[in-house]
Amino acid sequence: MSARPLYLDNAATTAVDPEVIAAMTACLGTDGSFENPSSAHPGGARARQLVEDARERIAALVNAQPGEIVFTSGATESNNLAILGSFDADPRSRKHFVTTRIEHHSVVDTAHALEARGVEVTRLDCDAKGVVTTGQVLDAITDATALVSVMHVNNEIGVIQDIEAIAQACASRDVRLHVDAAQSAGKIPLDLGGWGVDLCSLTAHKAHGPKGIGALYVAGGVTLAPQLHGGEQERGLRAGTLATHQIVGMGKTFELARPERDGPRLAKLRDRLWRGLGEIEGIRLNGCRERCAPHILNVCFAGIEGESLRLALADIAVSAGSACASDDPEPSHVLSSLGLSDALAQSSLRLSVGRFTEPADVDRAVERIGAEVARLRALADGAPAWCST
Amino acid sequence: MSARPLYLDNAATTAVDPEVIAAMTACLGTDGSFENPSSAHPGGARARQLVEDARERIAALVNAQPGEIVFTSGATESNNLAILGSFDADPRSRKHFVTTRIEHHSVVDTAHALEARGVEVTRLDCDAKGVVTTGQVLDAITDATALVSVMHVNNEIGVIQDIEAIAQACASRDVRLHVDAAQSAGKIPLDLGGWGVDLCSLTAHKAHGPKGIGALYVAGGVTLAPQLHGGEQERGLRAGTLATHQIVGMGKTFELARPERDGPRLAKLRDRLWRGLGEIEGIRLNGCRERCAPHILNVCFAGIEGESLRLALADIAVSAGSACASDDPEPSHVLSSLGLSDALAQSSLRLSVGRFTEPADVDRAVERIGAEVARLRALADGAPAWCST
Amino acid sequence: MNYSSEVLQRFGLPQADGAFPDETEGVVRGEAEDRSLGIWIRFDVQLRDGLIRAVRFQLFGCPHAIAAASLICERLEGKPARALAGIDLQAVAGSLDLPVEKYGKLLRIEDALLACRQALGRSQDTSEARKSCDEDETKDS
Amino acid sequence: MNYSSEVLQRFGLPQADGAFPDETEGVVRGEAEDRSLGIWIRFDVQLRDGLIRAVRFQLFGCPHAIAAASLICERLEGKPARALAGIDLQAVAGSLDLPVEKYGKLLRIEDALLACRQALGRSQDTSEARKSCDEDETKDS
Ligand SMILES: Cc1ncc(COP(=O)(O)O)c(C=O)c1O
Ligand SMILES: Cc1ncc(COP(=O)(O)O)c(C=O)c1O
Repeated sequence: MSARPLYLDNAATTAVDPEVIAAMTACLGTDGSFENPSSAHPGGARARQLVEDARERIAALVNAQPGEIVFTSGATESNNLAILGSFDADPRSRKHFVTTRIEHHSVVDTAHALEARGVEVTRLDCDAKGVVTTGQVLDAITDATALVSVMHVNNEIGVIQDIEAIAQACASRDVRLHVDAAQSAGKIPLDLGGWGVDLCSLTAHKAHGPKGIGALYVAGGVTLAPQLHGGEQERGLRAGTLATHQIVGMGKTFELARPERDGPRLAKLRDRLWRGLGEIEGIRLNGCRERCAPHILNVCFAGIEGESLRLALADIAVSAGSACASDDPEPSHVLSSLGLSDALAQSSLRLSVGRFTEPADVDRAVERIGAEVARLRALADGAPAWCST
Repeated sequence: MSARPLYLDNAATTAVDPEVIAAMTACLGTDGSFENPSSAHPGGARARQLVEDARERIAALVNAQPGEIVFTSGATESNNLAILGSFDADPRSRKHFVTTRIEHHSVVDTAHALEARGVEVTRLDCDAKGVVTTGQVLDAITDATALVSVMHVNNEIGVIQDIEAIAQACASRDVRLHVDAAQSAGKIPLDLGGWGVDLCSLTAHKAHGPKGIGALYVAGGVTLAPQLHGGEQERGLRAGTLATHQIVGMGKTFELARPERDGPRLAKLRDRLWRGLGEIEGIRLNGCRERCAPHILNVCFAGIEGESLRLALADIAVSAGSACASDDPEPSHVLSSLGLSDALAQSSLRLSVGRFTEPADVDRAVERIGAEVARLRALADGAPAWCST
Repeated sequence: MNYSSEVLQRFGLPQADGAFPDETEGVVRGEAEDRSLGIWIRFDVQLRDGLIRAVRFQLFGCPHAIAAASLICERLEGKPARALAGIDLQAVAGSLDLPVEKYGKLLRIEDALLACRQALGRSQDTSEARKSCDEDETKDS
Repeated sequence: MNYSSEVLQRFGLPQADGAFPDETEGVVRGEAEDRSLGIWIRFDVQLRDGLIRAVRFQLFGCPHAIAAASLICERLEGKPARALAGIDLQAVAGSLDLPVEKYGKLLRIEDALLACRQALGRSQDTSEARKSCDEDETKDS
């Protein structure tokens, strides 16, 4: 049995692809394109060209125009820019925001920031499987609605929202739609142009690219107020020296990503995982089997105390809730939205596969999880019913 | 003669040190510390440890506590966070900001953003050499002043402001001081703790580290309102997945930097450059010979049209004004503040040396510049006086 | 959450987990639970000649609780029965380096031991027993 | 700023830069300047038998202006003197792919050529000369 550590936390972040590392490294040293892409000299122009090439590749993967891609430091910043930037730029100063209860913290907390500025926020509930319907979105929109923000793939349970239909609904009411696609890009085809999405947050590090680089898709004609001031980079929408190696890394990441090929491969691994874990008694799937991103599996081990479950499996890299909240003993807001009790939410694990996950890794994980679950179940044998609910 | 391109634009950005590249690369691939530093599993903890090690090294170089370092995407973001975050968090809601006319665009534009929010901004003039005095700062402070922001080393002319004295002045009036030290860190000793600076912006890419990573020094007890929402990273001051490789790169950069050793070496190169260029007739230094950062030399070639000067020297990487504004034909606001005419500002070049600049590079640059200046001077021989003023 | 090596060791390999088969001679059983704290615990204590011969525990709860139960079982073996009412919780918390927010669970573990004591059905006055147990513990630690 | 290869080539190696020594026979000189546009230009035109034998220019200005002056010098050589008043600015701008914001400088360059023409001190009517020059240019381009 290999000593390779078991990494099943690809929804938290991924290892960078060797081709991406090579492309990044070529932008760093004295013999590489280290120059400032804003510099007028030939070295600057070369770096600028690399940046523009990357922009093209990213645009190509999501069916956008290169001019619609604005580089940021990640999806967190993209979400902030999209949401705050939309309200700051709204010509009619509308003050209503529609979003869901299962968004990533960077949307959740930005919504709080909006409230502090006097914006009213409507948070749509999801059903027990994590799905939000177009009807809910339509019902929530009022004359005061400036923006709707719905994530594509949920980072904890992997549920996929029907963005195409939601975009149509928003368009029918002339309301702008922002989509957080941090988890989906590279794994599920994105047709931003075709769907009519207005704003879409992307990040590299969930798709075997580097951390600290992301992009915001800003559809042609959509105006935004910059949130970071200084410098004319990114058409004035995002100041700061362009990090060539990061951008080139993201470009390579999106160039290498093939949702039509990678998605099915990941889904096979995830299904193998679910088949193996399914043998464990009392296990339940959190989310929606039919509308789940290919890389995410969120399962609940009823009757096993959450903290013990996590410590028992500490040698396998998995997440309880999302990584961002890992230091936080609060139960996940997403699992709570599905209707899980705090205890069941705590007894849930997110397992997520990636490009470097092998079937053998999945099998080892199933074995280890099975063994620890059996051990902790035995220890709690005879416990009252509330321990499993 | 070597074919190595002449790079004298280290104030725009620098090539990354090979040791830094190695440290960064070790955080990227499957065999490295690629995990999310927020993850609870051992891989996450290892990445977190690397982040904390980097924080310690950065703190050590600027005489700060590790807990006073907040990672950002660069000095642009640090400047925004320091300034907007101070006003948003000011308990007395004071509405007066004091800064100078020669700040970087990321401070200049943030000041404009403050004005749009009803904050009054006082912009201090510098003298003909680029110096702002403590007396000016004291005179500008009123009861409504929430923040003073003065850069340490100017990115165009290299002039060093007396931050220690300015910090004392601000402290005596109980006003918070922010310092943009993007250009000085690593080249000039920074004693943030000793000087009593409240907030200080740092970046890695001006000191042979990667672009897209910076930090804000937030002195103990100084409260700030976060500008990027979502996630509890960086004590809630800056959300977003921590980019381990970038942070580790910055840590290594600051570990390798030795201002006491590097500063004098750079100054020697700069002096060699000035000695060489000084032979050219009609050349003038922009800024202050006595109070200039070791790596920057800004010179004016009177009688040579700026655009032709730049094109003639296009094979040498130098800057006209600052890189960020290179696409912008406007004369530099910094040179204008020194009292230069638009024409003389346009006829000025910034040359900046770095760790990888060799004396031979300087000599070749002097030769090339001398030849082109002579050629363009000959072409303009007989031109009226206004062409030189 | 950080765990002391004492906790990690006992959580990974508890010393006395399980239960005695239902008809084992001389075994008393005691339980306690607290839903709000997320803990349920059951001790099986085997006595012979007034001494605790062996203790087994079953538990639903966090790693600290598992480690504490395991440590307590170890400490009880060979002690007189009255030791069931005299566990020095401070000492347990100290040995395991438990965070304060976990102390509530220790009290529930103590409750389960007291339930065992009660199950013993002795006529002695419990407070008197506790007093002499305390003396034992002091010598012990 | 982007430069066409035509501009880059002539800026890097102008074909007719300089001036004729002060007493050179048959040389007329013409100047123009515009401070607001940042251009000063001087042409030395050497004539022999009514034909332009050689032209030299001196210039303070941008690369486009330098390239334009150089190109104009090339085009003038061998032409009759009246060509000084008949430069097709559109053709020059087209050959060099000049951005529109530089057209103003072309007019100042034309002014300097006209000054040379004036300096020639001929009695012909300038408008007539320009007319015939225009015909020349049309054939030429
Ligand atoms: C759905 C979702 N949105 C946003 C983010 C934030 O992205 P980043 O880490 O690039 O800031 C993440 C992951 O962290 C995510 O999963
Ligand atoms: C003085 C100064 N401040 C701020 C910045 C911005 O730093 P960054 O490129 O890290 O955003 C720069 C350089 O670009 C600078 O020179």
